[in-house]
Formats: sequence, C-alpha cells, structure tokens
Amino acid sequence: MTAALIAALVTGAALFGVGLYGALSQTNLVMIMMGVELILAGALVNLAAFWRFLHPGAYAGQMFVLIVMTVMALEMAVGFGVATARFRAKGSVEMEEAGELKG
Amino acid sequence: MIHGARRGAWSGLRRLTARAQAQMLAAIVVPGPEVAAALGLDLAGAGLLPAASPRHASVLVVAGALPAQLREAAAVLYAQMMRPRAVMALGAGTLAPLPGADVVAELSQPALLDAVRRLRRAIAGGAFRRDAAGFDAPVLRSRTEYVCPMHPEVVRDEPGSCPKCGMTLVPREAQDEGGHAPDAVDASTGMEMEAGRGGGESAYTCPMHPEVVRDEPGSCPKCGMTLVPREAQDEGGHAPDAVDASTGMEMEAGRGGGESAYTCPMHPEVVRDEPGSCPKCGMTLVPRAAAAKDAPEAGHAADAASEAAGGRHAPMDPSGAEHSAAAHTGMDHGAMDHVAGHSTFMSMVAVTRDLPRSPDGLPMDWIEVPFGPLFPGLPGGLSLVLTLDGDTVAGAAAQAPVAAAAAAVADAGGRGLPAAEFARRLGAMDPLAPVAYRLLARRALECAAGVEPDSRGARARAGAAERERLASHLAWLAVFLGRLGLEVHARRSWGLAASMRGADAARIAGLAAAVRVLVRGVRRTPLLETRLAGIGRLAADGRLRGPVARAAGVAADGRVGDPVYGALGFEPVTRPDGDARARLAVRLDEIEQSLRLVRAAGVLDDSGVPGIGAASGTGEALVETPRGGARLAVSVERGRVTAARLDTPSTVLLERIGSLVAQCELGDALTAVASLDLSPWEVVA
Amino acid sequence: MTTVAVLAALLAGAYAVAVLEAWARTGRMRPGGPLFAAAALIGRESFVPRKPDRLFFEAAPVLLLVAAVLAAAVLPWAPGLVIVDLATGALFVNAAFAYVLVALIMAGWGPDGAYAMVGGWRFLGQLIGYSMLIVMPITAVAMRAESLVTTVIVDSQAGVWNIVYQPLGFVLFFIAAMALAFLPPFDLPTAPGELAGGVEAEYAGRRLAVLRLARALLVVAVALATTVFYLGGWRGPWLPPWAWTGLKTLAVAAAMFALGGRLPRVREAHFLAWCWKLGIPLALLNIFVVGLLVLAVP
Amino acid sequence: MHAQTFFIAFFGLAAVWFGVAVFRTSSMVRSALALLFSQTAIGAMFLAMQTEFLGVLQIMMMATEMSIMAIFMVMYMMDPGGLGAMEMTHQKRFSIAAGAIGGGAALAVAVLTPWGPVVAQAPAAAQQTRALGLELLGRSMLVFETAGVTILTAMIAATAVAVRRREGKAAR
Repeated sequence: MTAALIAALVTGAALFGVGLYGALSQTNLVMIMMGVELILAGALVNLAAFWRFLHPGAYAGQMFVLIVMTVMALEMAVGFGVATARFRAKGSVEMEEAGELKG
Repeated sequence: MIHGARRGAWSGLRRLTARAQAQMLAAIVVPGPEVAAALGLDLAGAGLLPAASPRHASVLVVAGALPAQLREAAAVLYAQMMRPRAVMALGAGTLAPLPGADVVAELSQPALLDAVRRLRRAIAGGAFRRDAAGFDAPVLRSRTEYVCPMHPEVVRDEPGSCPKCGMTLVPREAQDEGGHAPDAVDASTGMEMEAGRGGGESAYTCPMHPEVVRDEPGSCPKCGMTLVPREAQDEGGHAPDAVDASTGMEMEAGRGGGESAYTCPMHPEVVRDEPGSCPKCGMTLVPRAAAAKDAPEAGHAADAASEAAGGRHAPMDPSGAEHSAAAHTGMDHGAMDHVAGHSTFMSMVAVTRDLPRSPDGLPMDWIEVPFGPLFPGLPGGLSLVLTLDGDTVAGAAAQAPVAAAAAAVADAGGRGLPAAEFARRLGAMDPLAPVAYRLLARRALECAAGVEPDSRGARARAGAAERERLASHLAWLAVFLGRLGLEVHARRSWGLAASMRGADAARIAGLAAAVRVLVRGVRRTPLLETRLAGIGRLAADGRLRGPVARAAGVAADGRVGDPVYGALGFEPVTRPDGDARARLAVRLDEIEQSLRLVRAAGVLDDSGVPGIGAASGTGEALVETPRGGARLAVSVERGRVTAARLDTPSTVLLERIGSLVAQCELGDALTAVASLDLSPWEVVA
Repeated sequence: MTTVAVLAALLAGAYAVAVLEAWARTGRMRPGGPLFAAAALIGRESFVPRKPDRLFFEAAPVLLLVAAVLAAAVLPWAPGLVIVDLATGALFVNAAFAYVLVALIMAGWGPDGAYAMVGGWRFLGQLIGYSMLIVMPITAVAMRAESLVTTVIVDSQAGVWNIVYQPLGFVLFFIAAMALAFLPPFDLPTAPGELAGGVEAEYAGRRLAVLRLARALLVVAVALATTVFYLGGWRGPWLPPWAWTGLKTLAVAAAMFALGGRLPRVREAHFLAWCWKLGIPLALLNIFVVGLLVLAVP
Repeated sequence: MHAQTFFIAFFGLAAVWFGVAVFRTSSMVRSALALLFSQTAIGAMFLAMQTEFLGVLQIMMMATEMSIMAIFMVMYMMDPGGLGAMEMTHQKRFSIAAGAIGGGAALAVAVLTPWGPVVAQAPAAAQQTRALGLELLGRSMLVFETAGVTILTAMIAATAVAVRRREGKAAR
C-alpha cells in the first residue's frame, strides 16, 4: 500500500523537476507557463495522494486540489493576458527581449 | 472500365465496393454548378451527390466546353481526387490535359440521366485495374526556379546571384507552365496534389536566412538553426511559420523601393529610418540597397559566423541578413548584452517588426490561401487569393482567368465580323447569360443599322430575357443558400433553375407556384436576415449596376424607360442597405417580378438573327443582364462589325472585391463575394 | 455482455443517424445508404498529405471515436444497461466531450492544409461559446437529481421530465449539443462551400470512413445525453425501456438535423455573442429557478 | 491493491513521459497537446487513486485549457510547426541542474519520510462527491468563494491587459 503512495509521490517529484527545468530553460513566455503548469501538476498529484493514502476523511485535502486547479486556470488567464499585451506592444513574447522589464 | 481506376486485382470485396461506389457518385462540377444549371442540368436530380472537396468526389463532371485555363485547373482538380475516379463530359470539346472522358454525353437532362447510368456500370465493372496508370500532366509537374528574395521579378532557371542586388538567388518550386502556383499547393483549390509525383529538388535552406542554401541537411552558418528542406517552406498550412521570413520579405519587396532604411557601410547592424551618421564611426549612413552592393557576397557567410561565435559584431551580409542586423540593433539597447555573442538567438522582435500589422495590432503569420478558379461555393472561373491573418482576410486578389468579353468583341480581324457571327460570339461569351448578350448584340446592331424592331418581337425577347434572369437568380440563390448551409432550399432552387432553360410561358407559369413557395420559404428562414446584415457593404456610386446597385438604393436599371418594359408594367426594385441582406432581398423580389413580367409578355423568343443587310453606321445599346446593365457600342460597315466596345457589370464588381473583403472574417468574406453574383466570364479584362 | 449490448446499440444508432443525415442533406431517405457509403469509402484510396503531422493526422479520427464512445459509456439505455455507472457520470460526459475539441484541433493541424487548419481553430472559438452551455444546464439537472449519477438523474424524472421541469435548460443544452457535434448550423469546422470540408478536407478513403463513423457516434452520444438528462431516459409506457431510449435518441437526432437544414450557418462572432450575452445569463437564471423549485417542491 | 499501485505507476510514468515530451518537441502544437496528455494521465492517476470527482474534473478542465494554450502558442511563436528546429532554450545547464536538484530533493523527501500507516480503503465515490460538496459549502466556503472571486478578478484583469489601448493612450 505504501508503494502506491510512493509511486504517486515519485511521479509528483519527477513532474516538479521537469516543470522546473522547463520554466527555467525556455525563452518563450508561453513555454514558461507550460513549465509552471507542470510544477503545479506535480503539486496536484502529491495533494491527491496525501488525501487518499493518509487522510481520506479530511475533505479539505480535496478542496486543496480544487484550489490548485483554480490557480492553474488563473495562471493561464493572467499569462495569456500579459502575453497578448506584450505581443501587441513588442511583437514578441521572448524573454530575451523583455530586458526592459528588469528592475 | 474507367481511366482513373485504382490499381489492384479484382477480389470479392473489391467487386462489392466497386458496386457501392457506383451507387455513391459524389460529383464535382466544372466550371461550376451555376453553369450546369444555366445549361439546364440538374445534377442532384440525376442522382449525383454533392462533394465538398475534390478529395471526396469520385466524378468530375465537365459541363460545356472549357477554356484552356480551366482545363488546366480541372486537371489539377482531377489529380486531387482519390481513385477510382471518373470524368463525365457533357457537351465538352477538348479535355486535354484531362485524360479522356469515361462517359460522353450531350448537354441535356435526359442525356445526363443516361450518362449517369452508363457511368455507374463503368465504375461497377472497372473501378480496379491491375495495370492502372498514373495521371500526369504538364500542369502538375514542377521544377525548381531561382528567385531573388528581395526582387521577386528576378527569376532564373539556374542558381546565381541577383543582377540588381547581388544576393544569392533562392530556389523555389514552380509549375512547369504558367507559374501560377509557386508551390505544391495548387492554385485551384489550395489542396495538395497527388502524392508520388516527381519530387521537387530538395534544397535545404535556413528559415531565417533564405540566402543560405545547401544541398544537404545541416545547420545555418549564420544563426545555427537547422536547415529545412526548401519544399517544406513553400507550403501552406504549418508553414505559415516557416514562411515567416519569406513572407516578410515578400511583403517588403512588394512595398517596392520606397523602403528607406539607412545603414552604415562599416557597421551593418546600425539601421536607421532616416539619413544621418553612424553613431559608432561617424560615417554617413547609406540607403540599404546601396550598401548591399558594396557588401561582401554571401560566400563569406561562414567567416561571418565564426566571427560571430567569437563574440564580435560580425560584418554580416546586410542584404539578406536584415533580420540579424536588426537583431543587433535591438541588442544595442544594452540590457541584453549577455546574448550579444549568442549566435543561435533569433530576435522575434526583429522578425516580426517588418511584418505588416493588422489593425488589431497583433502581427500574425499571413498565409495566402487560394479559393478558385474551381472552388465549390464561388462562381466557377473566379480565382480568389485571400491573404489570411488568422481567420481575418488581410487582403485579396481576385482574377477572372476565364474572362472572355474582350476576346469576344475585339476580334474584328481588320475585315470585321459578319453581324450574325458577331451576335453568336457575344452570346457564347457568358454561359450564364447568353440570351442577354445576344439581345445586346441585336439591339446594338439594329441601332447601328437604323432598323426599328417590331414590337411583338421585342416583347418576346424581353420575355426571354426575364426567363434568363429568373434562371440566373435562382441559380445564384442556390449557390448562395448552399454556401450558408441551407441545403433544403438550395436543392429546390437548383432544380428550378435548371428547369427554366428553354421553358415556354406555360411551363414557367406551371413552375411559378413552386418558385413562389421557395421565395417565401427563404424570406421566412429564421436568422437569415441577422446572418447577412452588414456583410459586404458597398456604397452606391455611378459605376455599380444591376441588383448590387439596386440593393444599395439606386434604381440603376436598364429596363427603366424601355417602352417594352413600360408596357409590361415594370417598376425597379430597390433596397437601401447595400449589404448581402439587401442583395438577397432584391433578387428575391426580382424573381417574383420576373415571373410577373414573363406572364405579362406571354410569349418568349430569343431566336432570330438581326437582319441588318449591308447597312453601315454606329450604334449603342444597353441591356439589363441578370447582373446589371451591359453596354455595347458597335461600328458597322456594310453589314460587318468593324469595332465594338463592351462594358459589363461584373468588371466593376471584380475590382471591388479587394476592398469588399478587407478585414472580414473568412466566412463573411466569402459570403460577401458570393452575394455579388459576379460572372467571371463577362469580365472585360 | 452489457458492454457488447451497448456498443451494438451505439452502432445501430450511428447507422440510423447516418440515414437521417443523408436525408437532411439530399432529401431522400435511403435505408441502405450508409452501408453503400461505408463500402464505397473503404474501397477508395486513402491519402496522407505530403508534409503532415503524421501522428495527429492518423490519431485524430480515432480520438474522436474514443471521445464519443466514452461519453456514451456512462449514459444508460435501460436500468442496468450502461457500460459504467460512474458516481460522477454527468461530469464525465462533459470530460469526454471536451476531447472532441482536441480531436478536431489535431485533425485541423495534422494535414498541413490551410482549410483544415482554419476549420480546426474555428472549432476552438466555437467551444468558447458552447462549453458553458453544456456544463451549466447539466448542473441544474444534477441539482434536481441531487446526484451526478446518470441513472439517478433518469430516476429523478419519474414524475415530470426535465424538459418540462426546466425547459430553459433543455433549449440551451440542445443548442449547445448541436454546436458540440458541429451539426449545421454550427458546422463551422467543416463548412462545405466555405472551407471545402475544413477539417475533413484532406481525409479520404478509410480514414474518412473512421471520421464519419466517429461523427455519427458523436451525434448519437449527444442525442443520448439529451434523452437521459431531459427526456426521462428509458421512461415510457408499453415499450421496453431500451426501445424508449432508442426512439427518443433518434427523435432528438432527427430534430437536430431537421432544424439544421433550415437555419443558415451561424457566424462565429454572432455565436459567441449570443452564448455569452444571452446564453450564460439564461443558464444562470435556469440554475436559480431550478434551485428555487428544488427547495419549494420537496 | 497491487493493481492500484500498478495503475498509479503506469499513469505516473505516462504523465512524466508526456511532460518531458513538452520540452523535447519543436512543434508548438505537439508541445501543448503533450502537456494536455500529461495532465490527462494525471487525471487518470486520480481515478486510480479513487478520487473520482477530481480525476474527471482534471481530465475535463485540461482538455480545454491546453487547447487554448495551443492556439496561443501558434499565435505568438515564430515557428509553431517546428520546421526550423529553432533553439528556444537558454541557461540550459543551470536549468537542468535546478530541475535535477529540485526534483531530487522532492524525491528524497518522498522516499525518505516515514509516512506512517496508509489507509487502505477510500470512501465510496458517491459519498466522496457528497462530502466534498458539503465541505465546499460548509467549512471551506470562504476559501471556495475567495477562489471564485479571484478567478473572476483575474479574468477581468487579463482581458483589460490584453485589449488594445485606446488611440492616444497607446504607449508606442
């Protein structure tokens, strides 16, 4: 039984690692968002696994998963809003060309 | 036995499927269903199913004689059809480059019914053949030609450099003849042609630096990108992307030499919009084209790349490498110094900077999509190339490759044409309105000869013209409703349009009830008005004629003031809005009006050769064709027509298409074009 | 056994739907038509465009088929005659229908052709319009049944069918279901006469046969969903339950085809405007009214 | 119960495999759809973990979300077809290291932590849905409402950012 939990957590960790790599290595805003989505997906897997295998009576765990899904949708909405604005203004959503956004 | 049999031996299963295919004949009509209807053919009534795309069609129906350009397009269409496929020729002459017809018949509905029967037998018994040959035609063959990315008018058969700017020419695939379609996507419908035809030359090029061309795969010496096969770039579809560079360039070249960028002869990365001096070395900036001439040839590209890798600003070939040069300009802003030596980085700002901006401010990839000359849903023979920005039309180029008006009247041959021959030619010019043009020729000749038409004959001819208007409007209605997805009404409209051909007054009176039911049904269609409101708005001006002008509130009608029509009780129909909705309403009203006029005329007759004897003189006539007033001026000498000038309503409409569809959604744009009821045949080129 | 029976029923439904569609398009009822059409398509050449995204091109028809079958898998034909009676059946139907979009985008992108691509992306725009109108009426249905289980939803209509209980929701769902199955007048992704078949334009032969079968199954699935959610599912006198489900499903499909042939194809912008400015407020109103009814009428 | 472990591991592997594919293909549409199938596999994992409602919700939401992502990719990328095989990454070594370290750390925690006793039986699916509903509209109502309001705000804000500025106010 613990094996199932570990399998899920390992998946979560791997998704987190892949997502982190993607978010850091990609030059394009949309691709970076994909990396962030994968990181959040890793979190989702972990949360669901914790709920199922450790506290199936506490529905706040499932609630948490719902909230993370909401955050994913939020990230998409805001990200695409920003991407559209950037693209309109600069014709590019490449990070290499967003130098003026540096502090 | 059919020419387009599928390769393979017969088996039980194949016998079965051949029989099924004989039952499910999906047809695509050349030049178009409206021509077929004008010739009195009701294809759906003969059991042929409509096909949305040539891929889904199994029969190519040729209705009437095809001009050479359309035969080529038809051959392309035929190549796109999946085997087993067949050609049915109805009253057609030469078909080449199409393969011979599998079934030949005359132009009439009974002959069509019989032809369909024969075709079913031929397919059931000959859909498969062990030794089925492929189809090949010169129009399908392609070759590689070389063009200058900056000067599209420079086209060579061999590689080399541009005589104007010295840039290396880039290869592209072209048709062996005509050169309409620069790539494998054909011009007639935009679909790809049969796989397995002679593959084009596979040269590899950099998507960003078109001047880099290699015979083998590899990476670009300038930016390190993987080279792509040149063919891939030229295609539609995905390629919008890879096309980026080339499209951008073409657009730029299209803007002509007016482009004034100034660059430093020593520091190509310095690009300014205005003359001035270089901020690095103080030299006077030169216009870029001039700089290009002095610049090192593309052969130095490898050196440039190695220097770039070394982290220095490399003297890149400024002519072709405009994007890279601009990228460096961008880097001079300073914030991005760490990428300065990064030779693989491509600036999207730079790449998209020169792309034309659409009014919504989002520079997208623009793709050119051909619609026509044989696109189902547009008049056959109308060739429309839409530049799509997403699904918005950014620009349109409309052509009428079948335009026959000039040829029909111009051929005076020094000695002039006999009057009867002239009238026959004019009548044959536009298969969609033969009666009106014959009548036009007759009136002009009569005017020139000073002959007074007898009133009974004039009445009969007016009746015949109204019958033609009825058939033409019904066929237009069928095309238009089909485009809007109103299949039920469209089907009835096709049948009625076809049965108008050659009908006498009694027959039309018999059909009148069905026509009125159809018109009422269309008027009552829910949401149709909302659907069409505001699409394809054209303001009335002096040049617009016919239903399009009347839908814009101008009673421009050649029948106004005509005593014959006055006696029949004619009043022009107008609507104020000038959009597709108004055009539909005007034509529906005119269908009912024509029914009334035909009944009032009582007798229909368009026969009779103008008998003008050996008269001389000049004459002019105006006849309201189904598409608007056509004007003809003739000079006659001793019974022969020595000069003629023709002015047709569709000519103006063709000119307006560009502004009509600009910035429309694709579906709206096609609806707007279809609402014009343009006849490409009568266009005066 | 149940699975086989349901799949057979789905195939029979797809056959009947194909007959109905041919009737709507050509005006003639040919009971043998689909057999001929299928046999003809299988015998014709199939074709892969020159520069396709081969994976997408091949996978799209299959994905469409799978999505339609999965959606139908949780919908009951009769008590006990359902492949899986999920606890979240009503939601699962939505989830399966969402993959119709994915399949069409793949079919649009795959063949590397402009018509297909425009068609595929058009459907995405269409989804932005209809998707809320699928989910929100189903929410109201689930509210009345106090369950997401499809069989419970049918049972909840023992007294009054949902079409009477929440007619507004039925109308919205019916329209959205037509848009989902890209039936005319919402056939923007295929649009004959406009995009030369759109996403279907480059498919031929056996691939087209799979695509057409998938589309017919999708129509069956949406009609079945309408039946289960609004028309009392298998409920009805005299006939056996499965026959009622079948009849109602075919009636819904026939109504969709009949309506589609008499309306002009919508404009994308109009459709979006109607859905968001009119449809969603109405759907919210529907939820509100149903909520009041559930509270007021125990 | 071995079946459960097997399915979790199977769909987990699929999720990671598709997740890697996101950054390994140069076709943007493929990239977006790979992410979609990764998320779908996660939904399937949820189903394997007997959290039926969340699984179905995940499968449903992601289909639309990732398809929308695909169209934005096609709009905003230079080479969405991946024909040019463009290099679209930077600081690669650093990213790989960060990814490996981050993933490794999470992995270590996952493997090394004593998780204690694992509950064998999950509540029945129908019961879960009901309990989650009560949770949403009971104890967690504030959180739920906050999330709702936040997403509405984000939608409005994103639209406001994305629409074109009026003439005259345009920045450039």
